[in-house]
Amino acid sequence: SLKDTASWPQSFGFGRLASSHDIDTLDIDIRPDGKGLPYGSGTVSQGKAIYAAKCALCHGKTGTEGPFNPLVTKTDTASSSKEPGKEKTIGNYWPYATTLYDYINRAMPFNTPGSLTPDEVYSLTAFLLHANNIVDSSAVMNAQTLPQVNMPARALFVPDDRSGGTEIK
Amino acid sequence: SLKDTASWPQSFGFGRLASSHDIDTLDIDIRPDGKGLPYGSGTVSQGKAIYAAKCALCHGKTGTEGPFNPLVTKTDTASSSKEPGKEKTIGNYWPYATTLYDYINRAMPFNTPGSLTPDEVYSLTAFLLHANNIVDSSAVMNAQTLPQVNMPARALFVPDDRSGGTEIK
Amino acid sequence: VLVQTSFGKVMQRAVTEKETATSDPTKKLGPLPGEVGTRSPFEKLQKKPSDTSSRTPLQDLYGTLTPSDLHYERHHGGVPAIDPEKYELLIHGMVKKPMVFKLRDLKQFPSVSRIMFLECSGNYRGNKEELSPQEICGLTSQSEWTGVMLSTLFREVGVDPRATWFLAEGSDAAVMTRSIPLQKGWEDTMLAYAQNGEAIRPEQGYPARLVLPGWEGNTCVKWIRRIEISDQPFMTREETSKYTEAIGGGKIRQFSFVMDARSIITYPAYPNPVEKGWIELRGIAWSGRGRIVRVEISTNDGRSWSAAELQGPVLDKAHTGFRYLWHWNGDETAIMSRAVDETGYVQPTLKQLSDARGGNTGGYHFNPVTAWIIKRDGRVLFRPEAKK
Amino acid sequence: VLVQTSFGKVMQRAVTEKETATSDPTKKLGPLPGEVGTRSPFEKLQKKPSDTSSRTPLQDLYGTLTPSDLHYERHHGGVPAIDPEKYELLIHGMVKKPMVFKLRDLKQFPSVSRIMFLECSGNYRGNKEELSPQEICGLTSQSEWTGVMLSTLFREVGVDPRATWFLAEGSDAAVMTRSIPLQKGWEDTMLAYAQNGEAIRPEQGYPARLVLPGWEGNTCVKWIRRIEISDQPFMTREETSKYTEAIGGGKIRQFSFVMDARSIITYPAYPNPVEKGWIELRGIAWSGRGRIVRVEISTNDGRSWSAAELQGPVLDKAHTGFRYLWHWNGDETAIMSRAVDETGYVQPTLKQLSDARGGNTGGYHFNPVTAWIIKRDGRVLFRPEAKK
Ligand code: HEC
Ligand code: HEC
Ligand SMILES: [Ca+2]
Ligand SMILES: [Ca+2]
Ligand SMILES: [Ca+2]
Ligand SMILES: [Ca+2]
Ligand SMILES: [Ca+2]
Ligand SMILES: [Ca+2]
Ligand SMILES: [Co+2]
Ligand SMILES: [Co+2]
Repeated sequence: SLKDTASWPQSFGFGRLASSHDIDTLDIDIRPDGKGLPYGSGTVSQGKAIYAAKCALCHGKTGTEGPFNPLVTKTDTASSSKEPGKEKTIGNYWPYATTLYDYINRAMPFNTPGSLTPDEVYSLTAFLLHANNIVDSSAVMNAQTLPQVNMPARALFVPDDRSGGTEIK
Repeated sequence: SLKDTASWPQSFGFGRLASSHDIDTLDIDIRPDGKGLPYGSGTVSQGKAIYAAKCALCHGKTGTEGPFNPLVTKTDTASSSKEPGKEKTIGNYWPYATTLYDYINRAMPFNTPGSLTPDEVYSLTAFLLHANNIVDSSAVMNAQTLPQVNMPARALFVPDDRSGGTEIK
Repeated sequence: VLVQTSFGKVMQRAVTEKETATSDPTKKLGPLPGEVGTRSPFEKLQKKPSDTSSRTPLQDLYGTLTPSDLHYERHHGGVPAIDPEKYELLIHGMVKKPMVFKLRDLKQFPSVSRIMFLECSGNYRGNKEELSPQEICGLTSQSEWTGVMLSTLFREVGVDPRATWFLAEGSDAAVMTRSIPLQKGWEDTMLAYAQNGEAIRPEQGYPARLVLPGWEGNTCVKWIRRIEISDQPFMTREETSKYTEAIGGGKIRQFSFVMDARSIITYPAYPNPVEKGWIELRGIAWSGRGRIVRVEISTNDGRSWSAAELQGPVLDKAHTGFRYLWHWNGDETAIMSRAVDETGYVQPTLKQLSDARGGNTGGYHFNPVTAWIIKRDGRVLFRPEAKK
Repeated sequence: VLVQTSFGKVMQRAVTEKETATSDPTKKLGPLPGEVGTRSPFEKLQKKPSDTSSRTPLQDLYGTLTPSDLHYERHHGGVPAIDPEKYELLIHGMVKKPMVFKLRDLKQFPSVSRIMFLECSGNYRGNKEELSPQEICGLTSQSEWTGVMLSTLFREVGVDPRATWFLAEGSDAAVMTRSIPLQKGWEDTMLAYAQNGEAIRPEQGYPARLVLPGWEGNTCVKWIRRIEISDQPFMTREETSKYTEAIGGGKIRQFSFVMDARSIITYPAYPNPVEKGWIELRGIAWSGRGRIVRVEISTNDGRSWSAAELQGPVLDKAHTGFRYLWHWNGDETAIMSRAVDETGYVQPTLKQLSDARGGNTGGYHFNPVTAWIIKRDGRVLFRPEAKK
C-alpha cells in the first residue's frame, strides 16, 4: 500500500452506515449464479413484441441488421468458435446468460435506460436467447431458469496469463 | 547545464542572421552609461506642458496626487533615505536617471505606450527630474546630459547577499 | 476588455478615440488580469470525437501532461451531470460495516496524489497511411490524480478476509460495471476526486472515479456510485462481450487488465512534414507494469537501434517523454521507437503480436511498434503493417 | 446535445417525447464524446483579480499542479495578443551571430520539460483575519514547462565569453525588461513555449517566455521578443523602482532573485470551517534554492513541531505537497507549517524577517510562517502577526 497506516485510528468516522434501503435501491447487479435476479418472468413471444417496439430501431428487425451492435448470430453457433471475434454476438461470444439480464436492465434501451420492468427484461432475455438458438421457443426465463442456461461461448474464455518479461502474448 | 551537448553539431542552423534593421527596430533600451539614448533633447518647461496633457490624468497635477504611482517626492530628498520604501518616487528611490527615459519611452502613457517622440521623452524626463529637485528649471536633457545626472537614491542600493542556509536576511 | 474597477474606469477615460489600431502588441494595452485564463485563439486543439470516443491530440502536445479538457473520452452512456452535494458512494457486500460516503467524506480521508497515464485497451488504429498519433493511439492521456486510496476505504468498512473480487459501478446512463480483483484494490487503486489540481472534469468521472495504475481504462470506473465486495467476479457485459480478445486456438482472453509497454514518436508524425537537417525525434513511452527503462529508436527502418534520452523524473506507470537527435539527409526512410519496461518487456512488432495471438490483430491490448515513413519531400506517413 | 453524425441522428429519432425528466443520471443518456472537455458547472474556480494581478485559488486546489487557466497573473501592460506566425525572438549584443528565431525555429531545437513553480516576489498579504491562502500567497502556481534551454540558444549565437548579463524584453504594452546574470542563462534558464502539455496560455506569455527555475516571477519575462547580451545590467525600472526591498539601515536590496523557502497549509484554511475529529492537514511547500527536505507542523501554536509527510516525487524547485494527520479535540488552537530546504534554510516567522530587515515588513520576498487560528466553532482564521 502507498500509505503508512501505523498512526491511523481504527476508524476515521467519516461517512455513515448504509441502511438496507440504501443498498436495495442500488444493488441491481446479477451474478452468474443468479444472485440478484428479481421476482418475475418472461417468455420468448412476449420478448419478441417488446423487442419490436423498443429495440429493433437500433439493433435491426431480427437483431442482425443494426445500425448498432448485432445481437444475433448469423452463422450457426458451432462454427463460431473457429474464429471468435469475427462476429461478437450473444450466440457465439457471451459466456453467461445472466449478463444479458444484467446489461439490458442497467443500460438498455440506450436512450431510455433503466425504464424496463423485470418481466420485460426476462422476456427480452428469453427472446434474444432463442433468436441465438440457445433456448427453444417455449422457454420461460425467471430467477431459477436463467442461471441454468448454458452459453456456447463459455468454454472459450481463458484468464489472462500475460505477466511482463520477454514473452509476447 | 541540463543537456549533454557532446553529440550536438556546432550549429543546428535553425533561425536566421539578424540584420541591422532587425536590431535597430527593437533595440530601444537605455543603459546607465547612456548607451542607447537617441538624438534629440527636451527642457523642463516643454516637459511640463506635455505632462499636463498626457500624464496628469493618471499621476496627478503635480505628480503626487495619483490615482496611479506618485512620481514626485513630497518630502525633501535628504530625509527620504531615513526610511526608503515609505514613499517610492523618482526623487528618493530611483538610482539611475536613464531608467526614467527608458521606462517612459517604452511604457508610458500606460494606455498609449510607444507613442512619444524622443524630444517628448527627454522633456518629460527633464520635467520629472526637476519636480523631484534633482535638476534645476533650466536643465536640458539629451544623450550627453542625462547620464550625468546624479540620483539621490543611488547610494542606497546594495546587491542581494542571501544565499540560503540558516541565516535569515 | 477592461475590468469594472476604478482602475478600469480611469483607463477607459484615458483611452482616446485615436487609440492606435496597430498590430504591434507593444503599442496596445492588453486585457488586465482576469478571473479565469484563456487559450490562445491561434491554438486549435481538438479531440476529434467519434461516436464512441474522443482522442487526445498527441501530436500537438508537449511534455507529458494532458490538458484536462483534452483528456481522451470513452464512455458507454454519455457524460452524466452529477450534483456533487447529492453524490454518494455505497460500499457493501462482504464487509463488516456497509457504508455510504458523501463527496466531502471522501475528501476528508488521508489523500494521495500521483501522476499516471490512463489508456483504453482498445487503443489502436492502423488501416491507412494518413493517420496521426491521435488517430493511431490517442486513447491515452496523463494527469496528476488526487484522491483517497481504496485501501483506506476498505479499512474503514472492514473488508471480509475471504473476499476476492469487487464490483465497481458507475452512475452514468450505462450504469457501467467492472469486476476487479480485490488485491488491486488493496494494492494501489485510488478513488480519485481531483485531476491536474482541480476537481475531476465531467468527462473523466466527476465527482469521483477509480484509477487503477497501469490497468485498462475501462476498469477505472467513472462517476462511481457503488462498490460491492464479493468472492467471485460478476461477469458483467464489459468484461465478457467487450474488453476481451481472441488470442488464437479459438480462445478468448478475459480479465486482461494490465496495459503492456508502448511508445510512439509524436514528432515527426503525420500530418506534419519535416525539413532536411537536424530533427529532434520526440515521443512518449509508458507501461502498465512499472517504469520505462529504455526507449530505442531506429531511423533506418529497424536495421539498427539506439537509446533515446528519457525525460526525468521517470515515474512508475506514467507517460515518459523521450527524445533522440537525428540528422536527416533527405533520403526516404522509416523511423520507429520501441519501449522497454522494468520487467524486461520489449514493445513488439505487429507481426510478433499477431503471431502470438493466432493471427488476430483486432481487439484489445494491441500495442505494436509504430513506424513513420519519411518521404523525400518531407511528408511523414504512417506505415500500416502486414500481419505476417 | 447529441453529435451530428448518423449515430447522433438515430439517437435523436429514438428519444421520444416522454423522455424521463429525472434527476437520476443513470436514467438519462448524457452528452457523447466531445471536441474539448468542460469544467463541471458546480465548480466555481476564480482567480479573484485585482487591478494588477490575479491569484491562484490555492485553498480550492488538490495535488501540486495548477490548472493553466488558474495560473496566477501579474503583468505590467495587460496581456498582448500575439500571432504565433509573426512572432520572432531577437538575440543580439555581445554575440558572434545576432540571430532571429521564429517560433517554429525555437521548437526545433533540443527540448526539455520540467515541473516547476513560479512565484511573484510580491507574494504576501497579511492585514486581516479574513484572508484565504489565495489572498495571502496566491501569486504562485506550478506547471510542467517545456521549451529549449537558453544555453542551447546561447551556443547557437555564440555568446562572447566576456559577457556577464543579458536583458530580457517582452512584447507586451510595457515592453517589460529585466537584466539577468548571464550565468543563470547558461545554467538552467528555459525559453518555454509550452505549459502543462499545450502551448503557453496568453496570460502566461504566449507564445514564448523565460522560466528561471526558483527565481522571482518578474525575471521570467513573458511574451519575450528580445535578448541582448551585455557586460553590465541595464538598470530597468522593474529592477530599480520595483522588485527591490528596503532591508534596514537605509539600504535597498537589489537583484534579489531567488525565492526563499515557503509553505502554507491550504486545508484547513479560511474560509472553510472544520469539524472536530480527524483532520488531514494539507498544504504545499517550495523553495527557489532546491528541494524541500522537510515540512514541520505545529498544531499547538508553535510549542512543538512534527514532520509532515511529503508527497513524492519531491522535485527540485517545485511545489511539494505535504500532509499531516491530526485529531482536533475542539479547543481553540493555532496550526502552522514551516518549510526547510536542502540548503538548511528554515522558513522564518514574520518577526524574524522583520528583525532581519530593520523593521521592514513590506515589499518583496516576504515568506513568513502562516498561522491559522481554529476557533471552537470550527471557523478557521488567518492570524495577522505583529512585527515585534
Ligand atoms: C437508441 C438506440 C438503441 C436502442 C433503442 C436499444 N439499443 Fe441496445 N445498444 C445500443 C448501443 C449504441 C449499444 C452499444 C453500447 C456500448 O457499446 O456501450 C447497444 C448494446 C446492446 C447490447 C450489447 C451488445 C454487445 O455486443 O455487447 C444488448 C444486449 C442490447 N443493446 C440490447 C438491447 C435491447 C434488448 C433493447 C431494447 C429493450 C435495446 N438494446 C435498445 C443502442 C440501442
Ligand atoms: C492611463 C493612465 C496613465 C497615464 C496616462 C500615464 N501613466 Fe504613468 N503609470 C500608470 C500606471 C498604472 C503605472 C504603474 C505601471 C506598473 O506598475 O506596471 C505608471 C507608472 C509610471 C512611472 C513609474 C512609476 C514607478 O513608481 O515606478 C512613471 C515614471 C510614469 N508612469 C510616467 C508617466 C508619464 C511621463 C506619463 C505621460 C507621458 C504617464 N506616466 C502617463 C498610468 C498612467
Ligand atoms: Ca461525519
Ligand atoms: Ca449485488
Ligand atoms: Ca512474465
Ligand atoms: Ca531554417
Ligand atoms: Ca541595447
Ligand atoms: Ca548562506
Ligand atoms: Co483487457
Ligand atoms: Co527580488
